[in-house]
Amino acid sequence: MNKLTTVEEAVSIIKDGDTLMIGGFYTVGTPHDLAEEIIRQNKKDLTIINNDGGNPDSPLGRLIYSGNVKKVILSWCGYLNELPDMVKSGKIELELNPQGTLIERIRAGGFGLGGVLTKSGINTIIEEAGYGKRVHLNGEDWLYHPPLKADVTLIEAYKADNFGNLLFRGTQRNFNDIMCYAGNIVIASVKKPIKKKGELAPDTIMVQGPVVDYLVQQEV
Amino acid sequence: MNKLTTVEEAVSIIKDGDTLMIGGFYTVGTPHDLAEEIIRQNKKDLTIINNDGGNPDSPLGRLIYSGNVKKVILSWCGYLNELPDMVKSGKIELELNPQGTLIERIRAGGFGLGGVLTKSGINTIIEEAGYGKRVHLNGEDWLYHPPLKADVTLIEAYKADNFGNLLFRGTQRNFNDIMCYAGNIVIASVKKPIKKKGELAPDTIMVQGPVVDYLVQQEV
Amino acid sequence: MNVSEQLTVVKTLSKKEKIAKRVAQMFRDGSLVNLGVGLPTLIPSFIPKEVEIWAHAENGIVGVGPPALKGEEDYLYVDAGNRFCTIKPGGSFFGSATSFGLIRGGHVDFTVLGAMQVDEEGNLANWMVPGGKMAGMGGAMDLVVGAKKVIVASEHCTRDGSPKILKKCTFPLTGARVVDIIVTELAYIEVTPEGLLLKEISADTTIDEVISKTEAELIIADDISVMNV
Amino acid sequence: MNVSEQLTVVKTLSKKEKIAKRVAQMFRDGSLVNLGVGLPTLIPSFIPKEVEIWAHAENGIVGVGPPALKGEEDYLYVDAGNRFCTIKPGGSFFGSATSFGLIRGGHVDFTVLGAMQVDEEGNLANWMVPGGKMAGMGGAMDLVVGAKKVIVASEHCTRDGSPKILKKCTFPLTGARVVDIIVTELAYIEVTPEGLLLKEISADTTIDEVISKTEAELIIADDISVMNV
Repeated sequence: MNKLTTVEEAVSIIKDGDTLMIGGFYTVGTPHDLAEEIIRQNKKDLTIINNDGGNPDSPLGRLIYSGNVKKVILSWCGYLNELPDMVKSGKIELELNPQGTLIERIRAGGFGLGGVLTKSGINTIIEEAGYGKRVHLNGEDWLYHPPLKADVTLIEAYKADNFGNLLFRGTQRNFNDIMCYAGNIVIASVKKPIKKKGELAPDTIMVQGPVVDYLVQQEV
Repeated sequence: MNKLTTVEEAVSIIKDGDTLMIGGFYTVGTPHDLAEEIIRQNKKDLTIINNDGGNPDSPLGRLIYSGNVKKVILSWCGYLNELPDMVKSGKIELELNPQGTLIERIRAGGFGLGGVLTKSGINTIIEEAGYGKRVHLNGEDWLYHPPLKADVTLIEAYKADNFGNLLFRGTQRNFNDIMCYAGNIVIASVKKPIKKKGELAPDTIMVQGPVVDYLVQQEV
Repeated sequence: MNVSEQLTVVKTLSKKEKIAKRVAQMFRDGSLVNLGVGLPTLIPSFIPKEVEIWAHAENGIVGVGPPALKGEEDYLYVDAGNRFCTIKPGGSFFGSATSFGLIRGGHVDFTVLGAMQVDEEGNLANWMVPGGKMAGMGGAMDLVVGAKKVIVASEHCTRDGSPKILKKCTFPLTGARVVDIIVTELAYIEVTPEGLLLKEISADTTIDEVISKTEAELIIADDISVMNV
Repeated sequence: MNVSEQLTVVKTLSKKEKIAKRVAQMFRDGSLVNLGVGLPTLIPSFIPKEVEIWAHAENGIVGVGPPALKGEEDYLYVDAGNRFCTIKPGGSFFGSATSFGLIRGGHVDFTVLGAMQVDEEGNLANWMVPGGKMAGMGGAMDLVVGAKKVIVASEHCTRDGSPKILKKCTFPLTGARVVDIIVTELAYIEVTPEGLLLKEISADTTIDEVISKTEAELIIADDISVMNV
């Protein structure tokens, strides 16, 4: 079971029409190498789930601007100035979720739960726009949101071993750990030289090896 | 803000009638010193949430047998041979939850979610006994379970700093990290000498200091 | 510092600094606080020395420290406002699921946000102008339903002088019935079940001026006092 | 080892060991496997050398290693069966929320459990006898709905010789329509939408004997073969 591969091979697994979860908050923790390669390989009709879409200069932002993305699910897109116009002209569909709802929908998808029950967005445009469905449970009103899953998850990690165990550093973790559970295929772009199985302390591991399918070593 | 206290003072915070979450799987990760002190201080009419209730020789098991516990919520009680008879004779109430449902109900309570939607226990006695409520959401049937909260959470940690940051080791973590979020007051019994703020690496912390109210140093 | 020096310092505070200074007085030692972008970032410098607060960042920090010094930026230490930051001793990093768990679960003691509009019911609109540029709500909708106390820290009126504190918000809401306290350069107002309770006014205004600059009905507190800023 | 020695080894396998050996053949290199208490704990010793599996323990381990040696027990390394265990290189520890996330989310490739009763629809009863002692379901209800493949590994009949593979379970269910494969010392049976498909029988039995010891209707596979145990 060799999980180590190249950026080219890892990204070649993505099919046109796939739903991708791409990690990162602003550009921290985003696998820039993988996003750049998705542009290069000209993958089409993608749906992308990410917190904020990066910025127009980042590979993820350029991918969203490329015309090859049919839908984005984000919590914020303040750096992507052209996105609202692209939405208006029908070039792309934008779904905005409260950030806490977005991460929890991804967790529900990855952890086999039926969805999220939250107060976030209740009695707001989120509910009016039909993104959440009001349910009455345990004596209270909640907004229900269905789980999110992806065909492929692409994230950045700081350390890894060749079994796929992952560690993050600082604010690199953000959506990255949870997204690993919600992708049918998981690709991690690893910053530091990838270690051998057993070289990471078992209590410190943030994503368990069996969940990760492919590892790409960033240039070191 | 001094969170360090004694076993006696920490446990004195518990009131008769309180709902307690007590960490641990079998007896690993259970704060034995705190459970023993609850017996000694003769706290009454308690509701206890734990995975398995320990065993008849452990402080938690003896607390459950003591007559001072009116209800236990567990996933398994195979070591507590007298518990079924106590239930039959009305001395104690027992609610059994699938283990994955139990931990997720605690997480929902601690993280402000409206409850849990799971397939676990669907079409079984769990549903027939009314523990879960069947709901139809996103085209599928799920069992809904309401969140669980506690007046006081009592857990064991391996390392801590005096701000309340906690680390666990091996299988000590089990329910302990998540239970910290679901208790109004959180007491941690710490194995290793408690460190100063800043001495634990910020990426390795498993429960954040602000969540923990009291720290008790185990004998070292 | 003698009294006249102190007076000078106070006089040089901008509107925003006044608001920040008043909000800073609400925190207790050990408070976990989420500070929004803009005005709320001015608050930390006004926190009394004997009070240690813990700043929470949505992207996964408890204990956000001061901005990183030029040349000492760590590319993986970035706060929720996209600034290179540091972390305080005792701080911790974690993922978004835990971060919003802390928020939704009521573990964040205070969240301080700006407002486009706020109203008598405690409704808050701070993320979207109808027909305006769509930027998204980020974590604001979670913060306003989850934090123990929701503080709106905002100038009393819009740039063109019209009221921000309204009878009823007209912009899309961030949250319904969520605001606890409104702090402006003129007033400290509590949202109560009976309506907006004016508890303090700044030294350089009058109750009448505050009323005239507020569309919402104000209840004047019996013990109304002067804001200590 | 020559053929006659091999034969001797095979002949000395107990019923339970036969079942364990057959189940062990189903795992692939890298499989994440949850092994229940009792019979399933015999499986690891039958896994081919070229296949490395990762044992999952509900209380928070991926990569459970062999039992701890006498005198080398670590009081915080305990598996889901309450045995002092070790952890393999590459293994990891985590909390119950992640552990059951792995289970419910379909990340566990195989779960192997015993059965009191199993039936034509793939219903499984393995946690409670009506009127019997109440011990609780532990993690079994999550495992049977979450794991990719649910394997029942059980002796074909109860101790008193009555069938365990029934038309309809009478004991309280662990899960409804959850079982994929049933392995006994006599047979390898797949649960299909059409019913129970008998695919293999052991060398020392006959189809008729299997049918006679099974209450449920069995569909005999066209390519029925002998279990390699």
